[in-house]
Order: sequence, then C-alpha cells, then structure tokens
Amino acid sequence: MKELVREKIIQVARKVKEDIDKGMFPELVYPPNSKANIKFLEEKGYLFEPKSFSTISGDRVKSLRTLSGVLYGLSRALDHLENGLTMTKRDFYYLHKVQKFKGTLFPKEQRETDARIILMELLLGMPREAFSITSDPRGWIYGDIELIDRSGRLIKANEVGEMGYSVPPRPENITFKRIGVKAVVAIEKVGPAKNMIELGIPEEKKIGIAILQGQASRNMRRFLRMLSDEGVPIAVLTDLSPWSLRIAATVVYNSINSAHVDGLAVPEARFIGIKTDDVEEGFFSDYKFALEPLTQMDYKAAEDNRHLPNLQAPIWQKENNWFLEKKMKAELEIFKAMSPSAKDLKKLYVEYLSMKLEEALGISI
Amino acid sequence: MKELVREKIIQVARKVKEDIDKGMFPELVYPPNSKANIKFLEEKGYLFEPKSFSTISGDRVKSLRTLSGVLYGLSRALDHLENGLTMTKRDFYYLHKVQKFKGTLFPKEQRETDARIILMELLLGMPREAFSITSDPRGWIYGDIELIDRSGRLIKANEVGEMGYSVPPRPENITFKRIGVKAVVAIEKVGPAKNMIELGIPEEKKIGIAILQGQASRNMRRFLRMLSDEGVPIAVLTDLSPWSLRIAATVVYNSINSAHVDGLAVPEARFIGIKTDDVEEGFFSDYKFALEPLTQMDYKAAEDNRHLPNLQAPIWQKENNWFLEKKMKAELEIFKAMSPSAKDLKKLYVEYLSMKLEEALGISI
Amino acid sequence: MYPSWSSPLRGGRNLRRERIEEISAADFFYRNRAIAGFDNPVRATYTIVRELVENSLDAAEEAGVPPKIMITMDRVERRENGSDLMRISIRDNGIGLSADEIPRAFGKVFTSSKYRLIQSRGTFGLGGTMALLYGQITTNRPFTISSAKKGDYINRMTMMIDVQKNEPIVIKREVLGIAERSFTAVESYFEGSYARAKRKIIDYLYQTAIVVPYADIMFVDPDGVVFLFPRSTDEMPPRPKESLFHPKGVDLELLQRLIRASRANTVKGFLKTSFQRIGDKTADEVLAIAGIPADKKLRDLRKEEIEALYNALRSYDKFMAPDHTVLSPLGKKLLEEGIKKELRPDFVYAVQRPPSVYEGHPFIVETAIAYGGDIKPAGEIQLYRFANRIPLLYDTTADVSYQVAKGINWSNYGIRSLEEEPIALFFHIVSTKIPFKTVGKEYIAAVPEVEREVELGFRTCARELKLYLYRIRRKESLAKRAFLFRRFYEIVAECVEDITGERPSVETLLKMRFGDLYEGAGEGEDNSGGEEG
Amino acid sequence: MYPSWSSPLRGGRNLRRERIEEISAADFFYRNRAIAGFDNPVRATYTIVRELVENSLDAAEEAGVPPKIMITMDRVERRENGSDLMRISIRDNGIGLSADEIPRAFGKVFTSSKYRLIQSRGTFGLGGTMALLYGQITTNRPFTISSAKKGDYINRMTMMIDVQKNEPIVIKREVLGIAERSFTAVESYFEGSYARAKRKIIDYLYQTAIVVPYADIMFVDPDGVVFLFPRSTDEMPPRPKESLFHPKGVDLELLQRLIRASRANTVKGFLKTSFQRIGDKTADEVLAIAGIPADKKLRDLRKEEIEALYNALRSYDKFMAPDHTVLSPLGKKLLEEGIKKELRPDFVYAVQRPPSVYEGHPFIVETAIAYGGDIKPAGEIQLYRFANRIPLLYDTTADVSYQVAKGINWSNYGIRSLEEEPIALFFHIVSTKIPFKTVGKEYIAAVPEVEREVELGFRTCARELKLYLYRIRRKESLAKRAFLFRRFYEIVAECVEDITGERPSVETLLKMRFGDLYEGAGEGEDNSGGEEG
Repeated sequence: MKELVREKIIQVARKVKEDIDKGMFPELVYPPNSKANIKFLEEKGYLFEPKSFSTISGDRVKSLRTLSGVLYGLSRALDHLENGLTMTKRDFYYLHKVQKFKGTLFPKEQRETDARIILMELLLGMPREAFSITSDPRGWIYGDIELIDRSGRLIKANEVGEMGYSVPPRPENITFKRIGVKAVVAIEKVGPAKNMIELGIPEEKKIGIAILQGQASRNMRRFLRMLSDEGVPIAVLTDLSPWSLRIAATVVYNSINSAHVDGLAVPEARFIGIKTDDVEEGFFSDYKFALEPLTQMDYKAAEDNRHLPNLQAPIWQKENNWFLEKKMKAELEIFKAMSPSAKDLKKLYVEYLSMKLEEALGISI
Repeated sequence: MKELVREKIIQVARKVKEDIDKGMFPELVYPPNSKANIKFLEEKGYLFEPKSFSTISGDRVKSLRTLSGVLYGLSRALDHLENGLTMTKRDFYYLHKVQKFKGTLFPKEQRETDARIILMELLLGMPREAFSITSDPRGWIYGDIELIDRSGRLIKANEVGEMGYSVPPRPENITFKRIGVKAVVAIEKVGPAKNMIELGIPEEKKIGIAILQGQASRNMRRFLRMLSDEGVPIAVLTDLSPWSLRIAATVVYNSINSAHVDGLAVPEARFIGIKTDDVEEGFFSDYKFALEPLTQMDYKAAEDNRHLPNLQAPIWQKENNWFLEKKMKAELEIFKAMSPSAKDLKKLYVEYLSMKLEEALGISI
Repeated sequence: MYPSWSSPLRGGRNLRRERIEEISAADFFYRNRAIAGFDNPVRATYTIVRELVENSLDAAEEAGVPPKIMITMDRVERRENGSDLMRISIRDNGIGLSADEIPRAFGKVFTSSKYRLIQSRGTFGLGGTMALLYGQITTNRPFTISSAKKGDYINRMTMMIDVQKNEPIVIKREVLGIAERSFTAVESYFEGSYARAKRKIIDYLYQTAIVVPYADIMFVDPDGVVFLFPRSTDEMPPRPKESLFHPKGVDLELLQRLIRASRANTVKGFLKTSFQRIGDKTADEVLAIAGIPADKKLRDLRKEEIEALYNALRSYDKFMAPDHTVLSPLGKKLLEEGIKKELRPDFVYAVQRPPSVYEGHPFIVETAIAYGGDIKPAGEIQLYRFANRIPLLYDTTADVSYQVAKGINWSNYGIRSLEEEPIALFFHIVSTKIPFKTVGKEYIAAVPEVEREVELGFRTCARELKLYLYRIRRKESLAKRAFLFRRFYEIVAECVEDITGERPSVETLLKMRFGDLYEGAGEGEDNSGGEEG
Repeated sequence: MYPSWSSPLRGGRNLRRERIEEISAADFFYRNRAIAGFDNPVRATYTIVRELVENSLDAAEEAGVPPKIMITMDRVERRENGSDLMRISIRDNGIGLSADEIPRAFGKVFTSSKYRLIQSRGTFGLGGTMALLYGQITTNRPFTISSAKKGDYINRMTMMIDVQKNEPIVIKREVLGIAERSFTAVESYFEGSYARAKRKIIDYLYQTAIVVPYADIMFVDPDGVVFLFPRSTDEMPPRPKESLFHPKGVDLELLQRLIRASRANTVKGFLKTSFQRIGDKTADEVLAIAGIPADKKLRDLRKEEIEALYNALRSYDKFMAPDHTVLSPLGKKLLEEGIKKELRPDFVYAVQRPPSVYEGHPFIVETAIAYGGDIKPAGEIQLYRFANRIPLLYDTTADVSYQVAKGINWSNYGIRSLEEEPIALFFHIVSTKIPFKTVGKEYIAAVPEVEREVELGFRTCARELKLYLYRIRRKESLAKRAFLFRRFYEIVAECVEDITGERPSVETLLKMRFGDLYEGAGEGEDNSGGEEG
C-alpha cells in the first residue's frame, strides 16, 4: 500500500517536472468529484466513474496556487508516510502556516487546505487515509473477533475493555485472524449497544456489536466493509429518524461527500430498523405514546431526504414519507419505555434482533 | 460499592414509608448544589461541603411530583444495578415514558428527568455512575499500564490497539495491576497525542498518554484521579485558548456543574501548556505568525473565564488576560508549523515534554 | 396624482409674467387634498365616511340626544380604472339647521373661531365640508342637504361650493313640510373605491360603536350588506365645558387676537378675564415681569409691550395646572358598556385615571381590560385605542399604550402571554391637545406623563383581572389537586414497595388529609401535573 | 404644541353658540404650520433657511443670472427654553422688485395661478412668505424687504402680515438711492434653535451646492463660522419652458377653470388652445366620445356636458405622450461639475437619461457615480438624491434609487462592496410632478418607469466606473502577477525536488514566458495570492 502511494505521488511530481523542463506551464489532470463522475447504483452504492476531467494549470495565478499547494501537500504526505506518522486535517492546515508561505500558500482558513485534500484524493485516486491524513476515530467493535493491528499485536475484540476495540483511524492496517460471529450489528447509539453487551448478548448469540456513536465515521465504514469483505453479514440498527435514515444509508451506500472514495460502502449491509412498520403495526405498535415529536431541524432533514440520491429507493422513501406525514420519530431507547424493569430488556432485545436478522439476512441467532 | 448504593436507596425509601405510616406527608432532605454548599480551594478544587439543606415534601403537588419522580428513579436505578445494566440519561428519560405515567411523571422534555438525576446524586451523596447512569465514554489511555477491568480480564494499555485502551464509562470497576510509566500526560487533542504514540514516545520515555478528545469527560477525569491516587504524576497539555484553560482547570479542580460529585478533581495534576510564556518568549516565540485569531465565541469565553471560580488563581488569570489583550490563541498543531518535515517532530515533542515535566512535576524523561 | 401646478403657494417672485391670485381656504384644500386624507380613491372613500360620521356624532351630542346615524353608500356607475362613481347619504338626529344656516355650515370651508378651550373630536378633521368638496371636484355634481329643527319647516338645498371664492352656491331650494324631529341629511356623489376601503370603514364603525356606546349606527354598504351597531344605553357622558385658555397654551398671534376680542379696559382686566388661573395676584406678578402698569389701557398697548407681556407669560412659572373640567372622558361605566356591547367578554374592567397635565395641556386616560367571550387569542396584543372618542386604527405598535402593554410583566397578573390569551386592552385619552406623534394622527407619543397614567391604568385593570382569573382557576384546581395527590401517592407507594418490599399506607394518609374531597376526586387526563423543582 | 383650538376647520354645526369666521389662507397656515415644516424651533430654523434659499435661487434663475446668495444668521437673545430669538438675513442677485411688487410678493400668502405647466422647485414649499409669517407670529416683530431692479430706486419696506385678512401691512417705507444691480434682501426675526438644526442646514447647503454648481452661496452662522460654497461655473442649464397641460393631467375642477380662463369661441377651439397634444383630429374624436358638437360655443357648455367632456378626456387613450420640453434637467456636464466641486473625486461620470413618462407626467432621470478623492468608504451606501434641483435629505433607504442601488450586483462592475469602497451615487429627477411617496416629500416612490430609468442610469455610470477601475487595477496587477509566479514556482520547484530528488528548471520557464517583466517583478507582501480552485 505504502509503496503504491509513494509511486503515485512521485508520478505526479515527475509529470510537473517534465512539463516545466519542456518550457511548458505544467498541467495536472484529475477527475473532479462532480455529479457527472458519480453514479449511484442501488446494489453498489455510490460509484466514482470518471468521465470528465479537469486541469490544474500553472498558467494563471489562481490555478498555479492550487498546483503548488497540491505539490506541497503531496510532499508533506510522503514525508509523513515515510516517517510512519499520521496527521489530522488541522495538522495539514498548520503545515501550511509557515513563515515563508506568507503571501503564497499561507492559508486564511482551514477550508482552503481541506479543499486541497480532496483534490489530492482525486489526483491520486486514493482515500486521504492512504496518504496519512486521518480523522479522530469514532466507534468500537465488540464480539468474538480476533485481529492483528498495525503494531502486529493480536487483539481479541471482546477482551480489550467493556466498550470493545476502538476501531483505529486507518483500519486498512488491520488483518483479521479469526471471526467467530454470525453477524455484526452496527448500532447508532452507545446506550442500547452497551446494554446488549452488558446483557451478554454478543457471547450468547454469537454476534458482534459495532457501536457507531452517531453518524458512522469513515474508519468505521471502512472497517465494516472489511468485515463484509470477509463474509460477515452486517446489519444496521438505528433510531427511526430522518438523520438515522442517513446514517443507515451511509453505511450501506457511502455518502455523496466521500462518493469519490472507494471502499466506504457496504452494499451487502441491511437496515434492520427501527422501521415504520415496527412502529405502526409491529414490535413497537403498542408504544406509540413513547414516540418523540420531530423538531423543526428533524423535519427539515426529512424534506431534504426526499432528494438524496442514496435514499431514492422506495423502501427508504416510504420510511421518510412517514416522518413528513406523522411528524414523529422513534428512538432506540424505546426499549426502556417497554421494559422499565431490567429483567425484560434482554428478552426484548433478543426477540427483536432474532426477528430482524432472520428477516433481513436469513440468520438465526 | 454496589451494596452501599443499595443500602442508601433502601434507606431513602424507608424514610418515606415511615413518614406515611405515621400519617405525615413524607419529606426528604438533601443538600442542594447551590453556591453556599460548594467551596473552592486552590489545593483541592471544588469541594461539596453541605451547610444548607432543602426539603422535598409530599404536601404540595409540585414537590410531590418531584418526590414520586425521585422514588421512581431510585427504584429503576436499583433494578439496573442488580441486573448489571447501565443506562444513559436518554434511557432514564425513556424509563419515564410509560403509559401509566400520563398526567403524572410522563416527561415533556429530557431536562425534567436530567434534573432529577442530579437530585438523586445529592440525596444519595453519590455520583450518578454509582447508580448505573453513565454517559457515552470518551477518551483513551495509552502506555505501559496493566489493569483489570469490570470483566476481570487483564488489559495492557499499550497492546489493545493504536489508540490505546478506551476508558469505560465507570472506571471505578477497574483495578490497576502494574503501572510502568513515570507520568501520564493528558492531551486535549487526538492528532498530537496520536503522533506522539506513532513516534514511540510513550515507550521510549516511559510516559502514558491520556487522550481527552476535547473537554475531559467524567469517566476520564475519574480515571485520571484514580491514576493520581496510585501515585502517578499527571500533566495536562492543551491548546492555549479560553476553552482549553477550562479543560485544564476542569481536570485539576473539577467543574462547577459536577462540583457536588467527589472524585472528579485531580488537584495534583499540573498544567504544562501551551502557556502564554511559551508563546511570548519561550518555546514557540519564533512562531507567532502561526497563532490563530480568537473567534467571537472564543473572546466571549475568555470574558466569562474572568468569573469562573476555578480560574481565579493568578496563574490562570494571567493566561486568560493574554487572550483578552492579544485576541489570539495557540493550538497544539503549532508543532506542525514548526516542523513541516516529520523528521524534526519527535525532537520537538520530546524537548517540550522534557522541559515541561521537569519544570512542573520534577520528572526527568 | 396632480401636477406641480397644485403646489400652490410658492412664494416666488416671478411676478413679471404671471397673474397673481389670492388663494381661498377652499382652494387650498382643493390643491392639497392629500394631506386631508383624500389622496386616492380608497383612502378618500374611508375619509368621507369618517368625516361625515364624526360630523353627525358632533351634531347629536350638541343637541344632547343619543346619536342615531344611518349611512347608505351606493355604486352609481362602475368605472374601469377601479374608482367608481359613488353616492353616500347620511342622516342624523342631531341639531337641525335653519334655512340660513345650511349654506354656511356646508357651503364653505370655515372655522369656529371661539377664543375658548374645549375638548373636541380632534382628528386632522376638515369636517364634512371637505368631504363634500372632494365629491364635487371629482364628479362635478352638486350635493344635497336636508335639515330642520323640530317643528320647523324642512329645508332641502341642492348646493355646490365656489372653490375659488370659498362661497356656497345654492342651486335649488325646496321646502318640504314640518319636521317631527330635528335632523340633518346629506347626500353627495364622489369618485371612490369601496372594495379596498371596506375593512377600514367597518373597523372604524365597529370601534366607534365601542367608544360611543350610546350611538345607534346603521350602515348599508354598496353591496347591500347592512351593518348594525345598535346602542346599548341612552346614557351619555356629560358635555365638556368650555373654559378660558391656560396662559401657557398661547402664542403671540393668539395673544393678539385675544386682546382684540377682549372687552376689558385694562391689561390686568384682560388677563383676568381672558385666561384661566389668573387672579389679581398672578396678574400683578405677570405685569411686573412684563414691566407694564396694571392699569394700562388695553387699547393703548404697544407692540413691544404685547411682546413683553407674552414673554412674561411664558417665563412666569407659578400658574396653577390647567383646568381639566373642559375634558369629557367616557367614564368607567360607559366604557365597560361599549366593550360589553361589541365584544361580549366574560370579564371587563375599566378605570378612569384622575386628570393629569403635560406641557400645559390637561388630559385624562381611561383604560380597560376584557377577557373571554367574543375575544379569541390572536397571537398578538389586541389593543383598542381612542383619542377624544375617535378610534385610532393604524400604527398600533408605535403607540405609547402598546409600548406600555409590552413592558408590563403580565405573568404577575396570572397571564402567561398577552398574545396567546383571550384578552383585549383598551386605551382612551381625552385632552384639549392630544399628543400625537405625527401629522397622520394615528398614534400617541410616549410623553412620560401619559405613559405613567396608561401604565397605572393597565395595572389597575390587570389586578382586577387577576382576581377574576384566580377565582375561576381556583375552583378547577382544588379538585384537580386531590386527583393528582391520589395518583402521585400511588406511584410513591409502588416505588417504595418495589425498593423496600413493603407498601406504605398512602390511602390512610390521603383520607386523613383530604377527607371527602379525596373520595370525590374526579378523573380527567392532565399532562402537565406541575413542574419539576 | 398648540391647543386643539388650532384644529380650525371642523365643519361642525355648532352654530348656536359660536361666532363663525371665514379663514384666510394665511390664517390656515398659521394654524397648521406643522405640516409646512414649522412644528418645532429646530425644524423651523431649518425650514426657514431652506425656503428663503430656494426663493432666492428661483429669483436669480428667473433673472437669468448665476445665483449669488448670502445668508447671515444671529442669535439676538438667548432664551432659557432652548429656542432663542434669532435673526436671519438673506440677500440675492435675483430679479428685483418694484415698490408695488414688494408687499404683494412677501406680504400675503398667495399663489401664481397660471394655467400652464412648468417645472418648479417642488418642495411642499410655502415660499418665503411662510417663513416670514412664522417669524412674525413667534416674535411679533416686523420683517424688512429691500429690493430694486438695476438702475431703479432701492425700496426698503418694514412690513407685517395681517394674518386674519391675509393682507400686507407696510409699517415703514424708505427709498435708498439707485441700485447698481438688481437684488433683493430679506431680514426677519424668528424663534428658533440653531445648534440642533445646524447639521441639517449645512447638509442642505452642501448638497444644494452640488446640484446648483453655478450658485455662489455664503452662510455666516450664529457662531460666526463662515461656510462658503463658491460657484465653479457660470454656465446655467436652459430655463424650463412653459407648456399647456396634457389632457391626462387635469381633473374636473381644473378643467372648469381652464374653460373659464379660455378665450376660445368653440369647445373644439378650447381643446386645441388649452391643451398640448390636441389637434383637429384628436379634438374631433374626443368631442365625439363626449357627444358634444365640435362647434358648440364654449360659453354654452352645460355642467353635464363639462362632465361628459372630462370623462371623454379620461377615457380617450390615443393622446401622444406629454411634452417634456417643460423639463429642465441639469445636464451631464453641470452635474459632473457640481460633484467635482464639492467632492473632488478621482473619477466621476454622469448620465442624463432620455425623457420618459409615468401616469401622464413627463420626467427625466439623471444619475452619476463618483469614486475616490474626498469620498471615503462609509460602511453604507453613499447616495445623494435631488428632485427638481432640490436635495432630498431624509429617508434615503426608502427611496427608489436606494432600492435600485441595493438591487444591482455591483461585483459585475468590479466593485466588491458599495458600502466599503469610496463610491458615491447621485440621482436627480426632474418632472412636472415628482412621484413623492409621502406628504413629507423626502423620498421618491418606486414607480416602475422611474425605477427603470434609475437602474439604466446607474448601470451606464457603473460601466464607465468599471473601465476606470480596470485601467488603474490592471497596471498594478501585471507586476504583481509576475512576482507571484516567481514565488509559486519556487514552491513548485522545491516540492518536486523534495519528492523526486530533481529540481525542475522553473527559472527558464519563467524567463521564457515573462521576459523582462519577470526580472523586474517587484517585492511587496501580499496575503491573498489568489483563491483556491
């Protein structure tokens, strides 16, 4: 991997050198992450299929600034890569805050350097994590999964603490040693996920619990994809809210913002709820009083959802229309409203998961 | 611990029963977390020293609602405790969303039940974590530290992944097995902390790195206090910003919001920067161009800092006045602006940490 | 709307080429009708109704009888440009006019130049004559006045106004028999537009019906719809008295006119008879300041002396506050009457504040608050404003009373939100000089003295409302309380049992404490159940 | 300020007890001085200056000479209540007055009742007479007029106005020798307050100096400070012509007056001689619509026929657009002159739009844009507005020109922010009927036709400004570009070397491409350096 990145970077720099040495203003060609280059397939999620290309040219100041910025970014990425270091977007921004760049590359705002990171992704055709730019990690995996991490150590994801294993910013560095779970359930919220762990459900039912803690981070999506590539069935369990639809769809299809990055979608993953049917006539139908009203922000999100490419399939739009009509949402904590006494909670979780995993993935637990 | 909590809860309920059986409206007395009951000592941080007391009485509707709410909350807490389950504040809110509570305890907003949690803390004289109400955990510890967690497993904090060990919501369940670090540096931001780990500084210099990821969470503060109680020197490394001053001071002194909860302050911890002296004439003095301007929100925070009890000591106010005067801040990423090439980064980190740990804690690394 | 030719009074000196003509008052109005509220057909339609109605109200009050007014408006000819040829006729039971008086009263723009002070309906008011003049110049048709005093012959005159001369032209005069009661009826054509003026007109009549509850008003609109505002009482407020001017309220020009009109011999006599609040002592002191001998003959006063007298009056600071008996407020009873009549509230309370003074002008504020009935929550403050018994319809939010209402913390009076509860506020100010903020005369300026009176007025009413709300709410809440106690203690009992395994005897406690009320505590859902401590 | 007594024209019918008096035009103003701008000492002080200055400007333009006006204001006596006894004197070089003319011109409120159309300074304007009347009623002192035509005797008259009769009273008349040139000088006392009116007055004079660049104005204020606004040119715009009314611009009353004033025999003759745009054919068509024979004697027209004629004129829709030669715009050159004189900008461009028409009234819009010089960025749009050569000082943001300026995307013209750059806009409209939005006459309504002209005017000026800015900026940017290229290519070279180990020959590239310019590329810091793609 590292070698590939390095080669790519050198290739870009060499192209610039050649142009200049020929007495030409250098040019770099890349496929922009524009609508035209992004396809959406229900069975694959977002796909980046370059058809049109843009040019960064050294013949105008504005474009030249971009060109030199990209080259500087690539040189820093290579440097970090070779020294085994990562950087955050903020780090990348600070790498430009250098005295000698006053008047040239010294940035006014982080937005400038962030835009350059995407350009680098497009130029190299690689996710930014490949060239050392990572985000704060978010999310855990708990369950009977053994893996070898960056350091080469063996890690058992149910023996490293009560939250499980902290999925690192670059899961690419991980290799799986042994996977003892029938499926992994990716759960939006920490509370219910933690309760399932506390109730011993992963051990008893041989499932893994991935805790997303809100919108799934890139590292978590990548990690789930890697599990999926290993043949692990993935289920997604979220609130029933306009935001949670997006969370689920992002896991399954990737998101429009990172549509140009491969390997972030898990098209085989299945959304197992909470669904409107569960609320209207299914599992939670006697507990409508525990629904929450949509806030204005929620409602606005539902309206926006009508136009998101990855929510166009009828199954998603059906869910979304329910928000617009009922102006309500259901949260995973609704299990608590169903079972004020802890004794019943495990039964409810297991019942729900059994039903849903069977239904969505054909797995019995 | 669990037994103590259980006993306390039963004691409260029994008091209510006795009052009622005597034909009296029941009353519960507790020390409110009002200013009068909170003391601030530079050497200890916030102290909860009840002098005045309030009464929840069953003789008026409003107060009776509180009384019954607290009893219900206690009954749920006991239930969760005995079933080995935790709950979030949101869970606690949903525990009240029960059909039969319509018109009585059914809450309009989570604020209502959140307020009741604090009341329960005050009544029992215990942090909410003791009676099962936990928050989403945040923060990691990396370094040569061996501990035994809730499950009874041995965990080595430098062998559980590249982020280290995810500090759990209730670190009270942890016991330390072996501590091989000279000190622990608690770092506000993930990026620099991760770089130090990547550069092998914890192993080489025998220090632990605690990653706060922003404001220190209750679990992290509790964990640091536990380390401190084990004799580990704690250093706090943050940005130089109005918010970061609060982060540092909260680690050292606890915060006003949780002032009634014991064990969250680490008075022996030392703030090691970034400090104004470092910027004005010290380590970063040649890099003033890489400072960031304060935003309006930042400036407002600095103005508010002038009145925070835990920032009254001259050393803090000196730092804070600098913001008001210069309207600038310095971020930990400034190390990147000093060393655009990764080679120098380790040297800079080590130099800075050596100097600061020596200066603040008398520790040579 | 009109060419600059109608900017009439350029005192330029281009005398060389032009004929100069003096301008009459009528002509002035013709040329500046915009400032009198006749700037477009919509506004003119409204202004005509308003001017004629006020004219009729004045006439009836003058006669001392409760006004009975009938207005009819027709569309005679629809025109394309949206302003139609309209006819309005209005008939009142006011003091009738003799054959001599009719042309003078309606046939020229004039003024009553009395040298005394009295409260009057103080709109920008140009009176009915201006309305008729507007009709004439937009249609070229004459108007008709019929009138008689009770028992006299009825005179019916068809007239126009010679605008340039400001003279009535009587085109036809008929005598129609003996009148059984005094009345005046006016009929006039004008170019107007009813559709867009309708809301304004109805609003105006409706609010007039509130503040003149002893008036019977009927309006038949051009679509044949009849609006009735029947009187609810025959009682009328006492007529305002006339009084002399307060010395602080005059300017030099007025002072000279008073001197000319006076029959006094000496200056001192003049001061004592032409002004209120000037007796022997005060007159002497004022004259001493002016340096004029007390027995100076009034006719001998030189111009410089008049000026000195004027300055003395202005600088003298020991005059007593002006006489307020010239004011004629509506009174608590009539105001409540008017509100009840039109809004049928569950509760109403009005208060008349004692007389007060600003800048030398006496004024009285009346306020009222009404609750429930036809009043529905409106999402905004419902505030009715009146000045000298005339409704103020526009710019409510700029009015001092609105500001005061906004500033009061209504929760102190058991009102969660003025906007969201069925509450209407009323504010009436009477004064010889209403402190309007603008020429438009639609809202009252925030004069501190007025502000204070409005606030005290509103607060007095609010206290009464609070008592009312407390009484109706208390009854509901007692039953609710027992019911809630039972429910909450049920939870307490369950939880205590859950924790300790033993159930406390809550039933005994509640029976002991509530007795029968507990037994009878009704069912009924309630989602609030009190607030967290 | 004044008791309701001054609400004079209640057309009430309370004849029984009161003496009725007809009111003169002067009396009307006395009673309603607020609407003429005399409602308080501060505003009155400003209005007096304004009325007298405009009077003088008119007089000089009438005489066909560039105006030269000298104003002196003193504080004669300081009074406690903040309004002092003031004296104003103003002298102009306008057309002088004969002994007969002086009392008529200044001693009564009057109008020029010409039956023709001409552009005039269209303030609400009551002329100098009202200013003098105000002085009289607040001080009781006479005013003095001195005047003469060149070569005649100078007459100096001390006068007052009999307000009730609207008659001049000449108190003293002096003859002072032969005048070397025509002039008029006015001296008057009034109660006023300079301190708070000062900014308004100076603003007014300053903006007048812009729009009347051929006027010499000098103002000595009560503190002895001298404000000089010298003329920058002797050239004057052509005098506006008089013309007949356009048939769409008359109402019934005016039609009748025109009929009365006409010397034509037949109705057709009347139409052709009293209106513009009516020839044989049009007259016939109009009369056919009205159903009046063309040879009908004018004197025989009955009332109904006049009305029919009026309706025919209104409904006939084939009149040509009104004559615009009555208008007298300032012209591109004079407007630029005025702006240069007072603002000394680095750039100015004015444009006079072709004549246009709204609602039957002709108008011409002139606009200008100035940049730099004394103009500094102000954080708000700097917009100077004039109507018929009079500055409009207030309510800028409500004006159509402000709205238009706001609506234009100035970045298309190379202007990042109108508020933050040293730019001033100018807007002048001349019309026989300025479309003011309110009685206050401070801002122009958003009439679509006017809006369009203003926008086209601003855009034309903006295009010129863009060219100017482009020229000055281009020079700067060429050098900057070469400098930036050198710096960026240095980074490119270093990074490529860092990655590949080999340095590209950027120097050769740059030399090849930029030649000497590259060599000479200056230093100089720049923090922007272009934007990210």
